[in-house]
Amino acid sequence: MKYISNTPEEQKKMLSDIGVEEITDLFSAIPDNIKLDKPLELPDPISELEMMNLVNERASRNTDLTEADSYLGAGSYDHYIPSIIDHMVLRSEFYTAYTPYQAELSQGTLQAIYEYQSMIAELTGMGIANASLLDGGSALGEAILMALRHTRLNKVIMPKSIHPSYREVGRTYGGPHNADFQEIGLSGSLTDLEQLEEALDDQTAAVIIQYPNFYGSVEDMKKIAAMVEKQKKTLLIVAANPIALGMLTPPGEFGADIVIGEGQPLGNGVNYGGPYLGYMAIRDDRRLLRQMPGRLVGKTEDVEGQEGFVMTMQTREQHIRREKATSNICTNESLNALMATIYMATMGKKGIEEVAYQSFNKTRYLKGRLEGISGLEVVNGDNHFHEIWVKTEKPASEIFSELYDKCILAGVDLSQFDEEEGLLICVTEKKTREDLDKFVSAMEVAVNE
Amino acid sequence: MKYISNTPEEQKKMLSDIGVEEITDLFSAIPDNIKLDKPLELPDPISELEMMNLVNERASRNTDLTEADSYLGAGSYDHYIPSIIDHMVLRSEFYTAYTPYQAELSQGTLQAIYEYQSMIAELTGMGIANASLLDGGSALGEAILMALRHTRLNKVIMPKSIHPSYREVGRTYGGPHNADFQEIGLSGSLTDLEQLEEALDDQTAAVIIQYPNFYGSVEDMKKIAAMVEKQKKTLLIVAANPIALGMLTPPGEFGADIVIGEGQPLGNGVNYGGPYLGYMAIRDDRRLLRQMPGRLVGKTEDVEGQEGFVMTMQTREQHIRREKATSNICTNESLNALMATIYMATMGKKGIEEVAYQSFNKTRYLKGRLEGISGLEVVNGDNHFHEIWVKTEKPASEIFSELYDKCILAGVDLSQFDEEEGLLICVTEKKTREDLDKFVSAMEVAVNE
Amino acid sequence: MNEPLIKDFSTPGRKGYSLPELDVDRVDPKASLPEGTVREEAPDLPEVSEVDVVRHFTSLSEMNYGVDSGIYPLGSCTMKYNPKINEDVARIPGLANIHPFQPVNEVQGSLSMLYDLKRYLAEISGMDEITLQPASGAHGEYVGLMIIRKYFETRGEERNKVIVPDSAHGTNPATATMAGYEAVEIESNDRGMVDLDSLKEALDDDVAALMLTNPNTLGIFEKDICEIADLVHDAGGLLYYDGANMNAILSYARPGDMNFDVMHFNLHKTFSTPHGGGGPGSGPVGVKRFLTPYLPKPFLTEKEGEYFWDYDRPDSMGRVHSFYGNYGVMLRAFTYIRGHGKTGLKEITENAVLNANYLKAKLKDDYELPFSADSLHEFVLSGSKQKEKGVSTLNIAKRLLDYDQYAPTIYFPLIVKESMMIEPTETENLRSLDRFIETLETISREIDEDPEMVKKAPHTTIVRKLDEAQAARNPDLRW
Amino acid sequence: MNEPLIKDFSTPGRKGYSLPELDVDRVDPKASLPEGTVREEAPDLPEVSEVDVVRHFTSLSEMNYGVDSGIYPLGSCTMKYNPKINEDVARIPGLANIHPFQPVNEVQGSLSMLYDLKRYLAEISGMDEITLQPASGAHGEYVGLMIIRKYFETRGEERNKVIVPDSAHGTNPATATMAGYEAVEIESNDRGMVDLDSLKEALDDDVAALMLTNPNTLGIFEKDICEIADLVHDAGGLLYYDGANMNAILSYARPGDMNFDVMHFNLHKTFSTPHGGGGPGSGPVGVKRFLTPYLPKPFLTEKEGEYFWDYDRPDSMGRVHSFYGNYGVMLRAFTYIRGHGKTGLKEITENAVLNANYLKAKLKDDYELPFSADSLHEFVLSGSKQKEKGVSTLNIAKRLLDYDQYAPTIYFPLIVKESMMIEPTETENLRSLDRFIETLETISREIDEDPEMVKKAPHTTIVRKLDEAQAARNPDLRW
Repeated sequence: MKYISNTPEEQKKMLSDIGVEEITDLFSAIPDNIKLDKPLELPDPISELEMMNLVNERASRNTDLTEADSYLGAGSYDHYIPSIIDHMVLRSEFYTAYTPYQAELSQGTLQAIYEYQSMIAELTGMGIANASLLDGGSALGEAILMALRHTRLNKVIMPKSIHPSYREVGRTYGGPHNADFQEIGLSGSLTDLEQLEEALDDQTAAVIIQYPNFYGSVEDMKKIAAMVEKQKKTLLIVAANPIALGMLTPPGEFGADIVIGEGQPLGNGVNYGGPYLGYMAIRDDRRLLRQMPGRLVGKTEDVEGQEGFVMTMQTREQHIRREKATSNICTNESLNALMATIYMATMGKKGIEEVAYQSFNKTRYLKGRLEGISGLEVVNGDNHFHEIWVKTEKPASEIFSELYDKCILAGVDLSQFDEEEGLLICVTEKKTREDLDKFVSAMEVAVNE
Repeated sequence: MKYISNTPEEQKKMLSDIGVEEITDLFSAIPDNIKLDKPLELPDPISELEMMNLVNERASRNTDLTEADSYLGAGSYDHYIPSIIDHMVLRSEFYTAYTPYQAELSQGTLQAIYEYQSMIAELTGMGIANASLLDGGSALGEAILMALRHTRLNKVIMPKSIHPSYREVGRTYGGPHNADFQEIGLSGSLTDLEQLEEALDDQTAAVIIQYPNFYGSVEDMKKIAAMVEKQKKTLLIVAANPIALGMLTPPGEFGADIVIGEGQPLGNGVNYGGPYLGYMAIRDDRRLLRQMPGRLVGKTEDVEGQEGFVMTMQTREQHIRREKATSNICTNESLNALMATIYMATMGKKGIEEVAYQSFNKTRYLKGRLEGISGLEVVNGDNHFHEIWVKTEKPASEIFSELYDKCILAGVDLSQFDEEEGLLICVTEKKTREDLDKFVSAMEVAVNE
Repeated sequence: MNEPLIKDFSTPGRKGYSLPELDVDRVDPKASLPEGTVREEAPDLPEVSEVDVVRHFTSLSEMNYGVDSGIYPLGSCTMKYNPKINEDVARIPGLANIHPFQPVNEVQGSLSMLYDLKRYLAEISGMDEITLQPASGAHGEYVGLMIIRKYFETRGEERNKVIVPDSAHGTNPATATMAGYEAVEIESNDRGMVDLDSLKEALDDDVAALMLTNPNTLGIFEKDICEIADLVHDAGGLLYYDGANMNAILSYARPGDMNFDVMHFNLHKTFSTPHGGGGPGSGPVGVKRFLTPYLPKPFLTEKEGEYFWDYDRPDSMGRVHSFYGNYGVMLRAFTYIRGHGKTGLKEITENAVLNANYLKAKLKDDYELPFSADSLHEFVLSGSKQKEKGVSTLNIAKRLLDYDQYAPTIYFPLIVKESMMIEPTETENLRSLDRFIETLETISREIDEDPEMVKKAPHTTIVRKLDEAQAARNPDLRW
Repeated sequence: MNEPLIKDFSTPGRKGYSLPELDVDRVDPKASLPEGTVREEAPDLPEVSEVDVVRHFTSLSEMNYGVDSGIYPLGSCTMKYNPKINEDVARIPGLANIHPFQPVNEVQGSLSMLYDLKRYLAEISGMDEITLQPASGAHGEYVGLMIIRKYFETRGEERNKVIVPDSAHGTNPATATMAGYEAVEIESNDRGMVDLDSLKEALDDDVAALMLTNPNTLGIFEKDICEIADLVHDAGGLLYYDGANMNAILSYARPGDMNFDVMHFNLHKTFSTPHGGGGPGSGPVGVKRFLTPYLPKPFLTEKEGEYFWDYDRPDSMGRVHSFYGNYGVMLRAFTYIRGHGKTGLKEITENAVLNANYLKAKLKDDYELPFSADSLHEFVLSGSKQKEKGVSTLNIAKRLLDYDQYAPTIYFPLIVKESMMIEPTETENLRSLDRFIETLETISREIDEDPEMVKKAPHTTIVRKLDEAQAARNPDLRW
């Protein structure tokens, strides 16, 4: 494989126009003592045909989700992705473009981002959304830094009901800025609100709530929001699953200051965890906006008064503000945001509601049937969106492996996070009642065997 | 699945603008006695998600060529297809366009066809190529009709060395026009030239030669051309494999009058036999050109003198000439021709030569190794391009099924055509020496078991 | 902004391809092939890089207009939206990557889909049996007439004529000729329908068939179809249905119920498989039971849940394709029909007819409506009023392009002067219909105000009006 | 020719989605969820059809310019051709359709590719260990500095400063801040390289690291790199390599051999994964052996041919991504590197450098070349001469768009006035380079002849110059 146009004759001509003899002459600025004097130890080049054989062989070593019935979720969700998304994303004007520095030749990307911002703002009930961040975890990290800067406080309340990986990322980001993280324990599958109330004080920069939380349950947002509101400076950061917002009240209505989350469920594949996109939305507040990381696209006019779109508020950003920027973020996840945009447009008002309700109802059906199995407990009770936390007497790992023998990926084994035990089981609209019944039968056998 | 925009409210508005009450009122012109009074007996509609599950289940009932090592050819060839072809063809401006009636909005299709015509003409050594026909077989049918019209004679010499299906199509097309088909037998894997010479006379409208022929051998084109040349009126029709023309002398150099063939090997997948494309090229002869079926694209100028492309010589065609047209062909295989165009452009001069030589040399390697197996005869000897005709004492069907157990599709069982026995084995550049060695080992066991 | 020809990017030695190294001996073919059959010099194809190819064809695509670009109101062409999922289905490796000579037991999945498609088409049309072999509409017509030919041949009847109305597509008469028939044209009456008297006059025992589209190319349903059928059948002829306009009647009427004996479908029209800039299409043929023996071979059959190709068809009209027809197109049509199912097809037709009637209602003031009869999925206007002001239908069509919309079919059907045949299809939305109306109204106004400007259209396209006469006079058909 | 917003196509009740019927009971979530958490009204997303969506985004795409449209000479961005096969590989269901929480034994194929990619990157860079977790270049920088932070923390050293040359990308100082460091800028010397005296002055025992790009943003190789490295190391600091310009040195020089301790790669630059209009990227980080313990977790490891994620990394700097980073991007980079192999990478660099030097040789007469030192894959011109005639570099950039070519990076690096940073990459062909040269020469002439026209550029783009000041003053960030 090779994508170079220059032929030897052309190279010769160009070298002569430059005024050197050999291509290697162009590298004379590199001191000899560091110039590489041997070929790289890499395999020999191969052709497209050989490449396809090679990667297909690698793929065959995987078990993919078409080969197993998957109930895995925990931050990466297998929703149906309308066919048109990939067709649109494969338009090379989109995927082979750079960050839209020259707005006049980049109106497609810019308008799509503007639409993305608008729909994310609508979905979350917030005033302003940015053009995307790297993923859900790093979006939480950025939100924490934003809260620290905005409040000039450093206590961050981060309950254990938040995705363990997100908490890790949050701690990494907050670390160099002396964030003081306070973890709040669980009460059943929910955040222990008494503990939360106790921890919350006027030194608190932010309270972070996952919505629905890591264990699949929906926190009592009204109560939490009321607590946070008592502290004037404290920001309420909500990490929301955007699909759940097809059914759940948008965080904006509870007075959230910053809403972030993983945009993957919006039309992006599971893809072994990436590329995904972090989204971030904030209250319509100029002071908060100035602290916001990431690109923003705004609508404006050209010299003839025609509408157009540009990147804006760039004085917040690293390439202008350098060390005083709100973040070092530069590349974000534009193409993934485009996929989310097309998803939101395609599903629309009714579609996103339907996906949410189907996911919820199918989860409810499974929950109901699982509860009939003795030796199995659904910790969530009826408070869930599309994930439930199931505890069994047998270790989850054994159950997982018994169901795997039946080509079922039974859920995420929680023991890997060293905090709780059990399986986190996710059900989306893709499951049929037949799938769920099979799952229940297999689970019955596995639990009681 | 549904692709209708009108909402019930919009329908109401439109009906009122039209001046009727109900949609069904628009169908009042259909007499009641033939108006369908019950729903069609079709399955219920399904969603995209269900559709993908359904078709994937169907696909799983097939054995595809990624699951078996295929040596099948006989008119459908499994060459490597550069990745870029499908990317370009998925540009919806190409694939969702109609026949370029409005040239000014169709310059992309038109220019691509002009390039296709140019490259087909170059490859075949002919003066003029058309914009494509339906497939190889029907291209032969059209060529026969063309020869009948052009010569006003009706004897057509169609040796048995031509693909049996092509001969069937040829007979179908010629039938209503009193074509008198004379089949010429084989001498080894070649056309019996003595028989041919005998049959050829001044009543002969055309001699058809497949190049390489159905059994994989290359006919003595010089000798045949010399014979045909003796008959003033007789046209030489060559059915050439376009990939073979990367190595073989173009038919134009032997004085062919019409060259037709299956364009599939040029960047089109095997696709269970279609859609493929027929190609047709002729001598640069105005009289012949007037008899040519199918679309033609020509270069011209716009009112400002800028170059552009249009469909041309349309007075030959059905929409203008109606019953006096050269053919009824309307839709051809534009998108497949586009794929062939991109293939020819990507492979280029050296690439098409390399594909041809690799196919040839790998076939030669296999042939050499197979000849070492006792009880097996390669009828072609050393005269082959990328197919060889292998005879064994055991019926080919048994050999095929024994190799199929080893995931090898050993070749086309010739007995299905009721003329000859044996296997027609095809080797393209996609095979590795290792594949071929495995094939030989499996064959050794199968032949001698 | 012209894009150069791909050969203009060529430089000796540049490579766009990628192939493995040859891993066997390289021998000289001259040693073993007949003298003179090995070429001395590789064919002079362009030598360009992959980047060159990608940019070139990307650029060409941008010089094209497809259904995804906007309205495509070509009458009788049924340019509806092509669902993307159909493309995905046709590309599933397990469906696409199978060889036509694989034994049937290895391809049961695909055969089941083709068989289902046949059953669907039979139910939709009211015909009894289907062949999927024809690769286009015209190919289907040809197969249909050849079936009729074989039928009469088998019965020992010599019939040499095929009747075609003057409003028919050009393919009808051309097909008749190709199938060895003499095409006899009959006139339409003043309501745009088959004139029964002309038909009666033309009918005799030399007539093999009448070819008819219903609704016809004016979008008008031939109300007298039952009488027409009786007349033809009484004269011993058969009735051929041209399926180009099937989008008008799905779930509302069936050619089989109208007593047609043979018909073809255009999968690339009614069932939304992409036209591809002029193909591939697919033109299955349906017949009544008594014609089954004459269908092309091989014939797809099912026995005890196993599908296979039946070659033992002694009365078959023969074969018209190297393999089984345009399989990839069939997969798309299968997906389309199966996805829409029982209820969806009816909605298609209803909205196609609604959209066409809406356009007609809005446009008939500015442009002459030559036939006032109720029409279904398409209708024909005449530019005669505008022609009187010196602006032809061709000019109007070209002016539409300036507004970034495709033009209707023009100068067809031949029975209407300055005709514009308009078929919006069901997938256009109201916004797009209104824009089309508004544009045609604007053009009508422009013709009053500045006819010269309209006559010089198009103005904003990548090339302006092209000289077709020159192209035909001095054909430049290759570089 | 403006494309409306997608919401402008919305009509209540219109549907673009397709979902199965719910096949279980539908219950009211309000009965079981906390009060007020179930929304009363569905989010007000657009209600449009699939056709609307497809046409809208097709139309938006046509308002964009990508590498497949032509030259994209953004300096430091390495906008090279993105091979289509990389897209195919990343979409193979067996590779794409795997879940991050599948046990490692089910995803050995993918892990083997990631592991191979790590080995390739280590070999290419001369570093010892690699993490693939960072999702972009800036993310990689951040991880790099956090590794350094953790390293010093573990050693009990307090160092609070990071030195950054004034020619560095904005991400460098911003990253330093984000990682809790104070960014200290040092000046370049008159040859465009790090000024050793300034460096010496800035170095003290509070310095944790020096961040450097080599070749730097002027395309100039820092010849004194070994001395620089010694100075920093002698002061107890570490050396960070910004990999943005790796395309200049593949197979010619390695950061590891230059004594850098930590570095990041931009897979979306050097290894041609598509930028996607601003991401996704991927920014793997390489370190010397002694820094391995501080790499992010989980850490991809191999034991006896089995690949797994090691979470037991007590000294790790932590985690910066919810999962393992931008896996899909890694697949593309794997394909690119593996396909090019041993010899291909060298040709990439050679031709990238050749193309850049060719442009420089041709353009330096018309435009000022502020630094004459040898440059590699990119170079910086100044529009100062033109500025004297009243035409700014911004105007020149906009005028380029009128010729359907993208503009270079402008006003960066900051140390050059009216700078234009030009990087053609190896995939441009001579024709395209010559066209770019010719266009810049034409613009230079236009500036002499009609500066006002150039100042008003662009003229032919879909929108003309946009008012950025207004956008920032009155932010309109959503509909």
